[in-house]
Amino acid sequence: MTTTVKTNSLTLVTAITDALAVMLKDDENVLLLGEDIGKNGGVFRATEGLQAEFGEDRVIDTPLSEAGFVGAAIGMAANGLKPVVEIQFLGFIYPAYEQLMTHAVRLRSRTLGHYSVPLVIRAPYGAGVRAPEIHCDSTEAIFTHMPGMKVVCPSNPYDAKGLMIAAIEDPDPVLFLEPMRSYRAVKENVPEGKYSIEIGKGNKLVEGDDVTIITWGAMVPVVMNATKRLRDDDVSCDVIDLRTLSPLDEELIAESVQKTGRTVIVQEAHPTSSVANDIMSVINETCFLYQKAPVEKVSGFDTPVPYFSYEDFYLPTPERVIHAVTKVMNF
Amino acid sequence: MTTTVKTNSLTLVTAITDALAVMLKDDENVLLLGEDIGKNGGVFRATEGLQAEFGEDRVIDTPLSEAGFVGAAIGMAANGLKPVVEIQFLGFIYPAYEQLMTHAVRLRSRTLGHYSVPLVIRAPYGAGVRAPEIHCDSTEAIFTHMPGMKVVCPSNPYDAKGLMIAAIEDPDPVLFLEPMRSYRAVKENVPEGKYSIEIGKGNKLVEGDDVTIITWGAMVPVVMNATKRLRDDDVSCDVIDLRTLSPLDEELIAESVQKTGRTVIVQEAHPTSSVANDIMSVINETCFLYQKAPVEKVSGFDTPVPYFSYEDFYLPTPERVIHAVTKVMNF
Amino acid sequence: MTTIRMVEGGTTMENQFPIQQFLDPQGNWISENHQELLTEERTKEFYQQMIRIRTFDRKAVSLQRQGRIGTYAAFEGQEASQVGSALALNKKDWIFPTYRDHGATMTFGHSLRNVLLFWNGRNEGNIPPEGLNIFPPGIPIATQLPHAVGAAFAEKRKGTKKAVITYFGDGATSEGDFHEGLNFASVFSSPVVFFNQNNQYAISVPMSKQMKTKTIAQKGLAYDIPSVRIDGNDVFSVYVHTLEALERARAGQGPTLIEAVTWRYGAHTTADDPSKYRDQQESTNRREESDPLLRLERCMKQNGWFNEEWVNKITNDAVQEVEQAVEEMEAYVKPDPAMIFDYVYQEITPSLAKQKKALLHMLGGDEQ
Amino acid sequence: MTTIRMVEGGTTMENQFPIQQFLDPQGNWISENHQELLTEERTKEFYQQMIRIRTFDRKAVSLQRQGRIGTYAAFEGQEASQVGSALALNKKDWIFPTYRDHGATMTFGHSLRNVLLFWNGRNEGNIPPEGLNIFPPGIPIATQLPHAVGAAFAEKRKGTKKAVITYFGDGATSEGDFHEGLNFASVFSSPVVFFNQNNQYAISVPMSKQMKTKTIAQKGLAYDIPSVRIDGNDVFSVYVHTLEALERARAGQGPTLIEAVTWRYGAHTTADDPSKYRDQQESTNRREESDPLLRLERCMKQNGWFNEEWVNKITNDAVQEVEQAVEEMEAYVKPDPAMIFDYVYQEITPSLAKQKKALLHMLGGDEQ
Ligand SMILES: Cc1ncc(C[n+]2csc(CCOP(=O)(O)OP(=O)(O)O)c2C)c(N)n1
Ligand SMILES: Cc1ncc(C[n+]2csc(CCOP(=O)(O)OP(=O)(O)O)c2C)c(N)n1
Ligand SMILES: [Mg+2]
Ligand SMILES: [Mg+2]
Repeated sequence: MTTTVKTNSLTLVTAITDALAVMLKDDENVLLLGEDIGKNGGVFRATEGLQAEFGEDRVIDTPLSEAGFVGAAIGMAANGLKPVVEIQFLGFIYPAYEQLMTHAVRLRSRTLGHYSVPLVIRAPYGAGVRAPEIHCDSTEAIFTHMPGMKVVCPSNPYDAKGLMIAAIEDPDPVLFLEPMRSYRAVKENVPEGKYSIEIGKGNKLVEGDDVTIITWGAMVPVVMNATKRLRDDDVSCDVIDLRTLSPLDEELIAESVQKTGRTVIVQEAHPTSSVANDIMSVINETCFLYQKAPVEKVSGFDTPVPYFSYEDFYLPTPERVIHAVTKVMNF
Repeated sequence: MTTTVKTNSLTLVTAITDALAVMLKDDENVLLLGEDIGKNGGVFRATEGLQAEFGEDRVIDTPLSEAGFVGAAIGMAANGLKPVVEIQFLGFIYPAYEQLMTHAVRLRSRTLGHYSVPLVIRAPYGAGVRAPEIHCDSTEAIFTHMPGMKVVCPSNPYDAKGLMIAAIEDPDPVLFLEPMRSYRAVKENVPEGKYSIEIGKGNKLVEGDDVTIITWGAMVPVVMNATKRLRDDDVSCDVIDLRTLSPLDEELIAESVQKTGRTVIVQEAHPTSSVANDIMSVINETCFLYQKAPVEKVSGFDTPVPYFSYEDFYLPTPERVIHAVTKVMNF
Repeated sequence: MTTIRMVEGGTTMENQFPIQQFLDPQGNWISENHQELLTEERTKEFYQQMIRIRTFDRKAVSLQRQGRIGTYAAFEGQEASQVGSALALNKKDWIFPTYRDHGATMTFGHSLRNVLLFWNGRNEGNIPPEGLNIFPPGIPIATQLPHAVGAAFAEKRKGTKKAVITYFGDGATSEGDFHEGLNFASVFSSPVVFFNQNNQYAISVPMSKQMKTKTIAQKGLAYDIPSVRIDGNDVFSVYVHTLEALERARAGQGPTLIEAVTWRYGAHTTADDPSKYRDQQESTNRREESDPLLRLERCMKQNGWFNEEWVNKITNDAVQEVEQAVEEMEAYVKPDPAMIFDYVYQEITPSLAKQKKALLHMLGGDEQ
Repeated sequence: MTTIRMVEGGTTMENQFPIQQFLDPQGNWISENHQELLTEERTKEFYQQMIRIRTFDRKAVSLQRQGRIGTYAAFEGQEASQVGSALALNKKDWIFPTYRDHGATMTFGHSLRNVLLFWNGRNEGNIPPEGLNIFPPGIPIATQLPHAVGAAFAEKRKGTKKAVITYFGDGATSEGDFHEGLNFASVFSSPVVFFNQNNQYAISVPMSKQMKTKTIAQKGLAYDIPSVRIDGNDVFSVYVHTLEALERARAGQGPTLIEAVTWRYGAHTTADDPSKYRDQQESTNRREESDPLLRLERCMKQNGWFNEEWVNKITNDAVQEVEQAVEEMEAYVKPDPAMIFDYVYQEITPSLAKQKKALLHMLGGDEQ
């Protein structure tokens, strides 16, 4: 017997809206909180129409106070609700850093599981859309350094919906990073209704033998572009979309690097104390005898994300990826 | 002609008091801000006697608001003062994370140097003194991931004074981490008056050929203990006290690892997205062809720093260091 | 230039928020209201609870001195604030305390053993007795206020009549979380009571350096939150005003801010030396003048309810109960290293499992 | 149970903080105070500045539409608040603006070209003209308040008579930094003016969802900070009250909170669509009713000071000046990649130098 699943053609951002709608229907304890998410539907329209459909007590505009409403959401989560909080841009999450660092991620261990915090924090992030300063940060690493937090980042509409549903169903706090640059980059057919993608599992986008390229989020299209051009030079790349930054899919990374012996990591963040270095640590531990060349990092720089007239200099480009791959190939 | 420098026998914490006194005398624009630093002399007595000596307008008790007084200190620094702010424990700096991340470290680049923030943030940190929860965090990495910030951490009285004076004279924001556990661990003769230790330079504590051990702060004595015991087994260790966590002394690291080919990194922090991984990245880049074994990390865990009855399980021990050294030696 | 009138709070606020007192320090009932509350039974109930928690508090201080628990925060002097407010709660309500409010949580029903475990560096101590909603003590100042507001928001949404109380000090009012918590509660009219114990010091920092205002109650005006300033050493005033605030909450009238003016007689914590920043003679004087227990004794004597034997009995009962708790705390199973890994996530991650395995192996290797 | 009186701010606050107005929407002087200020010269100075910045504002919106600058935040409707307050400053004072306050900074003397550069993603635009103390616009809401307080603290410490003004919106009052900034300023009596432009929306969130209170001025009561609520579209009221607040600051009397009630006629930014959350007809009506420029025109007409030619002349001057600035902005040297590395620290670090070298090499490699 075959079942046909209806699909809709969605962008990454509309796939998120779809996931939120599915979960608002599915569980009456799910509620959305944030600035301008109600009537306005969010500054990126991620919650478009949801307040109209589910009401003002499910989709709630909060006062302009990230620490306050994240802290309140922690209390809600500990008391039976499942808040999904929108931070308007990741660069504005910092006032809530304490509530996340000292409470959201610790309440379970502080009480040996008596209380827990099933909380999702959504945040658009990254540069490349000519946004004003601070709106473009990609500081994933200050959250992967939070024991108790999970950090996910989809690169396409299908993953976005599946990961969002998994995040809302997760019993622990999840930071859900949304690459602004990819919000409307492509449309694809996304299944209707509920499905989820396991948090902690990466995705092999391309199979290849010469070099492993590890990336996620908005850097995926940059890497895919480079990969195509490299194929013409007969360099075959094994491309991994991590999808989850914490916990890392160490198996997938090790298996690939043990095969290729060469690695290029592509990320937008500042290189120091970044997720790229976590990946290197996994490779150091699992692939020492397989490595044919040092790992190459293609990354943003240890500078603030520059004002948008300079951001193209900051962001990794296919050229920089190709340059790095060539370097590991010719080592 | 020889000059004899008078010295005083000081602990790490009294060496800091001495440095603060020297700089308060040296520059009338230096002032101290924080909770309980006045009459009370700080909860660790780091500012003992300074308000009495320099007055209430130089050593200032602030309201209990980390974001507020760090933000105010940024305004003071941009307007000609040199504030040295005490955060009572590093675990209480999180409310000020935004002010540091979006302002202290960015004002210079935002204004191409027209405004700058010569600010020192002092914070006792680390576990091992049976303190209550949150008081024991060692989240250095969320600051090394801040472009524009410098992060230093002394392991002994002499370095503490020299680095503090360098930090106060630095034209940019410096996070000065003070390992609580080492505050009164040893006394040493420290020169009177003004001297400084260059920020960004590590210190070779022991010369050896077999294995490089890289550490800092409160982990230095743990490593020294292990090193002595290893010497009896004829393992000769090259021990580096980093002293500065950002920017890293890449030359010193590379030169040592190129010599030994084996590395053990010892830190108290959570391993994921930590400074240890930054060191691995330096080794990957500079020592690929020299490495005889994978780098070993002896670290805290990816768990919240546990309540103090559990903290001994969390903290690296000489045994764990020896175990790691043996592992790299026998690889 | 002639001055434009600018409305100024300032001096008028102490008059706008007079300290509400029912029982004066001599133990006389000085209010026309609630005379009916002044019964032998209730007075003795208050007194017994205060004896009980003071007994615990003093024992804990000496345990710390003997190195049998870690750093400890004593509440002596604040018993009326903690007992009066906790006894006003329903058993299904929520408490969000700080490190100094276990007098309230123990009155509410927390396990004395668990409170001692907490102070001995055991997170097991954060688990409340079956059916009681007691959050672990907020260590970072003021951070528990938004949690309380969120929990209250959730109760309102579920349509229950449960209310929430959160405790915090004078110093806590300077934190952003105080402001954001009160604003959120007022906007959503959440059923929460903000119970401030103004003991007039934040460690060494006196109220005069913490804020320019002479009252904390007036800070409610910034949010249109009804506020009241009360004598925090008058257990009747604390009880009545907390009851009323809770009724407002249950009736859907939203949050209330209570400023209970009190004093801690001892050190901030056992790690603190108050003589560095204040003359402890003042504490001694205040003790004679307005100790909350003395006040009730005077009241009971005046009403002929005071009974030496009874006092000895309840004191001994308290000592027994506390000793029992100390024994249980010290007999408690020793720390298991696995615990630090097993509650980070509901399900341990692969890399955490590896870290756990490595540590357990090391410990095994070193110990056996 | 009989109710204990709890002092409630609530409804009384609108009466405690009546909106101070000198010039009514019809252009009539309705106050007994400061009549002397109503001179042809001053009126025309106010008007000319408002024409100037509105010309800039409208030009910037159209530049954004043409893709010649990035997202832009228009201030149209708030000109009286920005011009009146900025003209009250001394040249040596400090301004801490937000992204919507370049009307104030340009009035104060900021370079129009630099303001355009800022909106075109060039941090070069943050450099103020020689001798002017203008901080870069605060992007994270309310974060500039503590900076302003610290700068004011420094001026007081240096013993100067310089004062500081900081601008912020209604939404900003919900952030912890607002609370902590005001508390710090009141405790240290810092010479700072907290100038709130209450345009009644934070993007799509109306004041009623942002706070329960009907005024922002009342929030000063929480800190004993003198506060006043004024008509932000009445440039005279703005000017006089800001002057007085600045005088209080210079006289060592500490901070003042000014709530200037106003309205933005357009979108939050060029990326915003206000029709999603409010009926723009209301903006149209308000424009006719209380546009700050119209009000001055009416006033000038009533006093026989209005002069078509003069209006045309100053309008053309403004257009010239703005066009000139646009040309300079567009002729500005193109972005140099080295810049992103050269100002992170006073002295570049070795690893940053490596990163810089690698990028420049890549770009060289790709471009030539
Ligand atoms: C965010 C934060 N900063 C600093 C501290 C250190 N600290 C612990 S208690 C305390 C004083 C609190 O005073 P108050 O709020 O009046 O409560 P009290 O201790 O008087 O009961 C301080 C500064 C902390 N716990 N959290
Ligand atoms: C900390 C922070 N959170 C969110 C934002 C996104 N944001 C930009 S402007 C704005 C509304 C600000 O409203 P208000 O303070 O009233 O100023 P206005 O824009 O009306 O002038 C928001 C939420 C931000 N810039 N900073
Ligand atoms: Mg107190
Ligand atoms: Mg507004």
